[in-house]
Amino acid sequence: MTKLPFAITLEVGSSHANHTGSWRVERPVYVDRLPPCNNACPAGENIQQWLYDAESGSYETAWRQLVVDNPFPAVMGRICYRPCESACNRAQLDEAVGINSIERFLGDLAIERGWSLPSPGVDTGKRVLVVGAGPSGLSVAYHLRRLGHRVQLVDANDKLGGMMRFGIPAYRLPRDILDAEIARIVDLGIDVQLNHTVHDIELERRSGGFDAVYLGVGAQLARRVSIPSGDSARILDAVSYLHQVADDNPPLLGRRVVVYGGGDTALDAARTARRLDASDAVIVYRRNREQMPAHEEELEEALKEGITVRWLSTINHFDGERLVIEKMRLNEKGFPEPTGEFEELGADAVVLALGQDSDLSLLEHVPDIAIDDGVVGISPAMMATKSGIFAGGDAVPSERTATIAIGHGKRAARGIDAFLAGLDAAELPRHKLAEFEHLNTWYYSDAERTRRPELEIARRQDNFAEIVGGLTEENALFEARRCLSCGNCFECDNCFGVCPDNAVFKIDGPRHYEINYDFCKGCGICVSECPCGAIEMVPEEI
Amino acid sequence: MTRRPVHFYQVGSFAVGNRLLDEVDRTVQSDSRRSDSLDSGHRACQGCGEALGARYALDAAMRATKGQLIAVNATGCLEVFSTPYPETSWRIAWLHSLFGNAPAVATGVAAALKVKGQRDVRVVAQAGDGGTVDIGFGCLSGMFERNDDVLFICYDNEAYMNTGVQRSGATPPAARTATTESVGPQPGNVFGQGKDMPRLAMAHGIPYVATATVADLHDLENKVQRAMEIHGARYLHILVPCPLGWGSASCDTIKVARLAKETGLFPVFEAEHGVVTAVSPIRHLASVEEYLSIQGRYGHLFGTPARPDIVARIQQIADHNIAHYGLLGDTSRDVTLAVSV
Amino acid sequence: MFQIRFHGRGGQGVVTAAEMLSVAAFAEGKYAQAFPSFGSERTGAPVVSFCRIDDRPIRSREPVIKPDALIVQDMTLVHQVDLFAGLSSDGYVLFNTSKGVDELGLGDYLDRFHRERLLTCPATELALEHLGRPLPNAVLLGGFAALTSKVSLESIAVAINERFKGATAERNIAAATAAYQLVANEEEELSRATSN
Amino acid sequence: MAETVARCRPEVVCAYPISPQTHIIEAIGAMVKAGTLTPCEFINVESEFAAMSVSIGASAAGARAYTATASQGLLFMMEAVYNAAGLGLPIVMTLANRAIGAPINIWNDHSDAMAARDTGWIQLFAETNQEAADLHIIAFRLAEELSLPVMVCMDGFILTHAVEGIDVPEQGDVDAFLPAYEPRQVLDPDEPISIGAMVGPEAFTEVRYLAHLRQLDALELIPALAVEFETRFGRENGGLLHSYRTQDATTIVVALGSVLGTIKDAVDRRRELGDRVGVVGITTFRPFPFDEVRRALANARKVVVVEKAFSVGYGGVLSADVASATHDAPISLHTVVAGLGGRAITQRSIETLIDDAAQDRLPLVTFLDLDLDIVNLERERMDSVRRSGPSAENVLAKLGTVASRIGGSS
Repeated sequence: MTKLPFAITLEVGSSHANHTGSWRVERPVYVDRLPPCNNACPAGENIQQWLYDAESGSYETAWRQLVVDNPFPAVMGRICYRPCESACNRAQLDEAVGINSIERFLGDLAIERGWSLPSPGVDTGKRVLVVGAGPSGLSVAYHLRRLGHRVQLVDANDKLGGMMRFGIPAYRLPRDILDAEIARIVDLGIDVQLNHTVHDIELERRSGGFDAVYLGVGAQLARRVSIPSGDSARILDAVSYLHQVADDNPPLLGRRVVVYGGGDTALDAARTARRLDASDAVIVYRRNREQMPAHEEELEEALKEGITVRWLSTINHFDGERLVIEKMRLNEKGFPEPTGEFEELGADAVVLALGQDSDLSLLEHVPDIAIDDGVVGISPAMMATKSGIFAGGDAVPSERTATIAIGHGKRAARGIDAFLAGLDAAELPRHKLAEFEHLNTWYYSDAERTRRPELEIARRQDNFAEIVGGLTEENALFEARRCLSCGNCFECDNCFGVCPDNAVFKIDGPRHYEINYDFCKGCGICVSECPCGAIEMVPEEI
Repeated sequence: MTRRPVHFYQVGSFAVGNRLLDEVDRTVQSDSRRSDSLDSGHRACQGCGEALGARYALDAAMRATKGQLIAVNATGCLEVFSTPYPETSWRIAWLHSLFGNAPAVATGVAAALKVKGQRDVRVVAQAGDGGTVDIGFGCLSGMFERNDDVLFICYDNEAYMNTGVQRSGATPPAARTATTESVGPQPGNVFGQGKDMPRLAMAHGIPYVATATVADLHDLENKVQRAMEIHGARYLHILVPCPLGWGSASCDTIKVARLAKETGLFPVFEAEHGVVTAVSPIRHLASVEEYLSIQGRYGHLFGTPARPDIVARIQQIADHNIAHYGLLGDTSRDVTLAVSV
Repeated sequence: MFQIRFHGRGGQGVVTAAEMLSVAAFAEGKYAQAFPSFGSERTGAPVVSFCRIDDRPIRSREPVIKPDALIVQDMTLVHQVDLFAGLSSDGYVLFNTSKGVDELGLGDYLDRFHRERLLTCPATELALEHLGRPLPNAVLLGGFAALTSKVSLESIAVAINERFKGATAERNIAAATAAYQLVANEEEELSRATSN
Repeated sequence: MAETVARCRPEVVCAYPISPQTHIIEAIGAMVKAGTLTPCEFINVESEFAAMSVSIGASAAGARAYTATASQGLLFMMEAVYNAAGLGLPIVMTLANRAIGAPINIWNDHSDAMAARDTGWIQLFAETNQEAADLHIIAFRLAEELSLPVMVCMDGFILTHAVEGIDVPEQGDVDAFLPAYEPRQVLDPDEPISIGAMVGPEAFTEVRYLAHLRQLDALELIPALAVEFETRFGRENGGLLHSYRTQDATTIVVALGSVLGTIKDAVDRRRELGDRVGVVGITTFRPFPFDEVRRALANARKVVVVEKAFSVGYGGVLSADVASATHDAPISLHTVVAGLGGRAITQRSIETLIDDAAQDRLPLVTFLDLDLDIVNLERERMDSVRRSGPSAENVLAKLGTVASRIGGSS
């Protein structure tokens, strides 16, 4: 019994007896939404999470989070076409977060500090044959090892890396970086067999007694067209051209090189030629710029480097000295048609970059396999046959980028793991997407994107020095902190601070906060003022 | 570990706190050990801006005085919803006397403390706009004129909400209240009336006058902190949206307050001894329409017939404030913090 | 005398509902009285209001302690407040919900009442449908008329017309009529069920 | 006066100028400025409303608070006067009794005190300046023991402006009689509480009844304090009421305040002529000492209540209390309304009405020294012309100079 005067004087804390939660018709609930970057990443990286770690300067934690999905941060930080950044919500605010540059920063730091990948899982005794040591093959090998399976990795070349090594020029991907990240994977205990071409997969599997097989044979066969030409005419394909360059015995093409095609490979070929003996490199493409399949930024770089493009043109004849091209026009359907107008160019060599096909001859004796349009048909778990042949990378129906190939490897590893356990691969549930409308962007300070330093044009001639530099630690931290953490709490304390009923509490643990529904009146301010949309209102159960 | 400045961009200093900010750069409200001066269980409406403003201000004052605080409260919503027998939501020493006398009561408390030599105990008086600009004005003016050692805080929700949303001397033009209905050729409250209370306070030449909103905690708390560093009469005018009286969504309370500032309709500034010393610049300039159209009390300006003419007049007021206070200044609000390298 | 207690939340028009019902009764030449319960509660807080209907002048001014009927405007209150306090075993209850009474999870608590006098009415849905706003109070009166037949639907309409203007009034009447039908049907089904 | 209040060591003193209390406050202000009264905060407020409000704040914060007012001032602070009592704050206030306008009138009567009758304050009436001074010492002690505010009523001008020697109690004695203020509830940051809650129907009656009980407690405490006061200061002052020559008196005059002196003289005169008359002076008007009054008037047959206020359309205010105190006694009770707005009450007039009472000539309600000619004239005027104008001014016009008539009807 209080000794205070009755009624007019009250003791503190007494209002806790009044449970205003009874006023509530909707309740706020903490949620995790799927950030658009994660959603867009072909390699299935948890980008938001590793940026969250990077923001606090815990780079190793960030890197470890990153390699859970992708063992090639340093490589991807250079050659990925970054669908994550195209999807980034921040683009609607000022500019997308430089995710790729931070990935590269982490990748390079890991190499510099010699961080090693997580050790292999407990041995399952299962053995898997992986054909092709490109991005998808290396990725699947990595993930299989982590699951405890033994891996035999075979490749027809004398080095690992596939197109990362033989397709992508060094000025985009320095070899020491590639070697370092590949070595880390191999160190997990992968049996590597180089210079070994698999002719009959079934035979190979039986002889080796493998429990499952993964095909990451890529697409090495260059498509050719017959160009009327004299015998002396120097015509070769981009794939072998870049391959030879990568092998350090570049063929001599002369001063004037014409590249035929409109893909990234065409640009790589032209830019490579420019760095070798070609004083002028011209791309001939039968459609216009809008229709060019190559990535815009690659074209930009090429043009900066002095490469010229003949739009709406086809090669009509090449006699080794002079190249005759025919102008095209687009019909109403948008297809190119011949115009009958011709033009001459001086040219010493023509490089054909008209796309590649996969060499699937090794599948001839496999019964129940579906090969369609030159690629292997697969299930969502990347399974090609019930017998346990899986496939990924350029050899399956999909866009052909290294990032996608790496994602294939991860997905296939999961599929193979399930297959070896005699299960069906389970699709992992996905959170609802975190959209721009879910954010309260007021709380994010204005911050321009930081650009990576670039090698100026003059210093790009006649060498393969890397063009794009890395970020300093300060810049990387800055860039990481531009992340809006879409749909995932980053402990800004807003909900804790803006509750008019003091019904939000801080707790230790992944959730950070808890709502006391005894007092929450359901006003919804915490939801409106959550910068990243990590709270939502749900109707009360009646 | 070497310390060097790194721009902190993610949420900068705009959010309540942030795991990456140094304690000193976070708000009092981000601290689990804040005093919760106004505690759970009060009977304010859902999304009450006054409940927020009161806790923000008094928690900050509690930190500034190391808990040596006494609060005096005028009659009004805040008093009614916080202390209906047998429950009080106040965790601090608190006294309610009457509607119109909070400043004088606070003067009495301050005098008693002075006599008893308790210099470390400080006094805050709080009232709504009615208790400040109308019925409490006489006592407030006297308190200012005598420069009594009291921080007076006005929680301005621009009408008498406790009694059912009647017009006060702080009700803005065109706003609908129970006594300024949205009918006739000039619906809502008339133009050219009401009191610019911060200016009136400044006219007394008191050491400190400031305005703030519940939308910017850092700003609000800094001002309370500053006020508590000064002795003598101080005045803090906080805009606290009222979902009930303004006809805004309960979840929009802070948004509405933010727009009031970002339109220029509610200039946020500081003044010492009658002279404006600082303004909080507009960060993302907004049109008054954006602010008015989410409030039911201005619904008659956007219904049929719409009244763009009246909206334009209100925009003029905002534009005047922007020009008068120079509200379009630099907005960089970077915070320096240490990182290990 | 017939006494009704309305349960709702501050801001849901609980008092208005009681007033409209009294006007409806008045329109039928009955004597009626409506009054709120004042408190320091604010928007969203549980509140009650009362209505009395009689054929003789009503003198009593005491709060309704033994109601003959309850109108529950907000189902979130069902487990929050002592809803059925003082309700006699042959009392009526109208719940604002799209569920059926048996789905309310009140279990055998309701056994002491006449089942056919406990009905539900999706008033909020009807209000959203007709008014576009979740204001169930006038709508429920339609349901109340069907449940208790203490007032006619016509009189409810009169009361609504007195309270609201133009389109708002019409829409409310439409919604109340719909509510009346739904509840009437519900009653029929029950009586059929019991008769078989 | 001020000297005595000062010796009660008030810690916060504030007031707003209004005659006739002003000079008390001025004197205290001077003492504070001179440093002879310390520690004490003297605050010049902007209104009586603020004066009482400042006192409320100071008292709630644990300081001994004092203020003074009169007439209109009391009415202007009335909301806060009720509040102080409701909060149970032991504020002491001097009320220099004065009439309430309109017509504006700065002279003495008891209208202001009667307006505050139901505020919940204890009201003590002083007969002399000595008693007025002494009552303040008792008032602080009483207020602080009961947590109730006390109003010391002293007749404006008649006492406040009368120059007469009184002895100011020794500081040591005052300190011994009046210990330092120990509040029952105080604003303390280290033990926070909320004072001034909103109380609904569920508890308001109890709060009010508790206040009533505390006032009834005062009926016990006041006599005890009077005894203690007498033993310490050697003066009989305070208490509930004082009877003068009432034993064997068949006619007893009852009154409040300074008029008692004049009445006593009249009584002595009548005693010499053989009339059996006595006087009962009521010191404690609220709480009203029903039992004591009944006992004091037990033997009387006629009771004449002389009071300086009345309830328009009703009659005597004090009379009503006396009547209910003596409802079961065979007494004929007469109300004499006297001294309104400062009109002098002469011994002769008193003797006349004692005589009239004795001769059964005294009506139930009498307005002492009422000039009926003026009243009748004004009534005729009002009946004859619609726009008859303000009565007050008309009456003044009739009278010519005011001073010449202070002495009452000739």
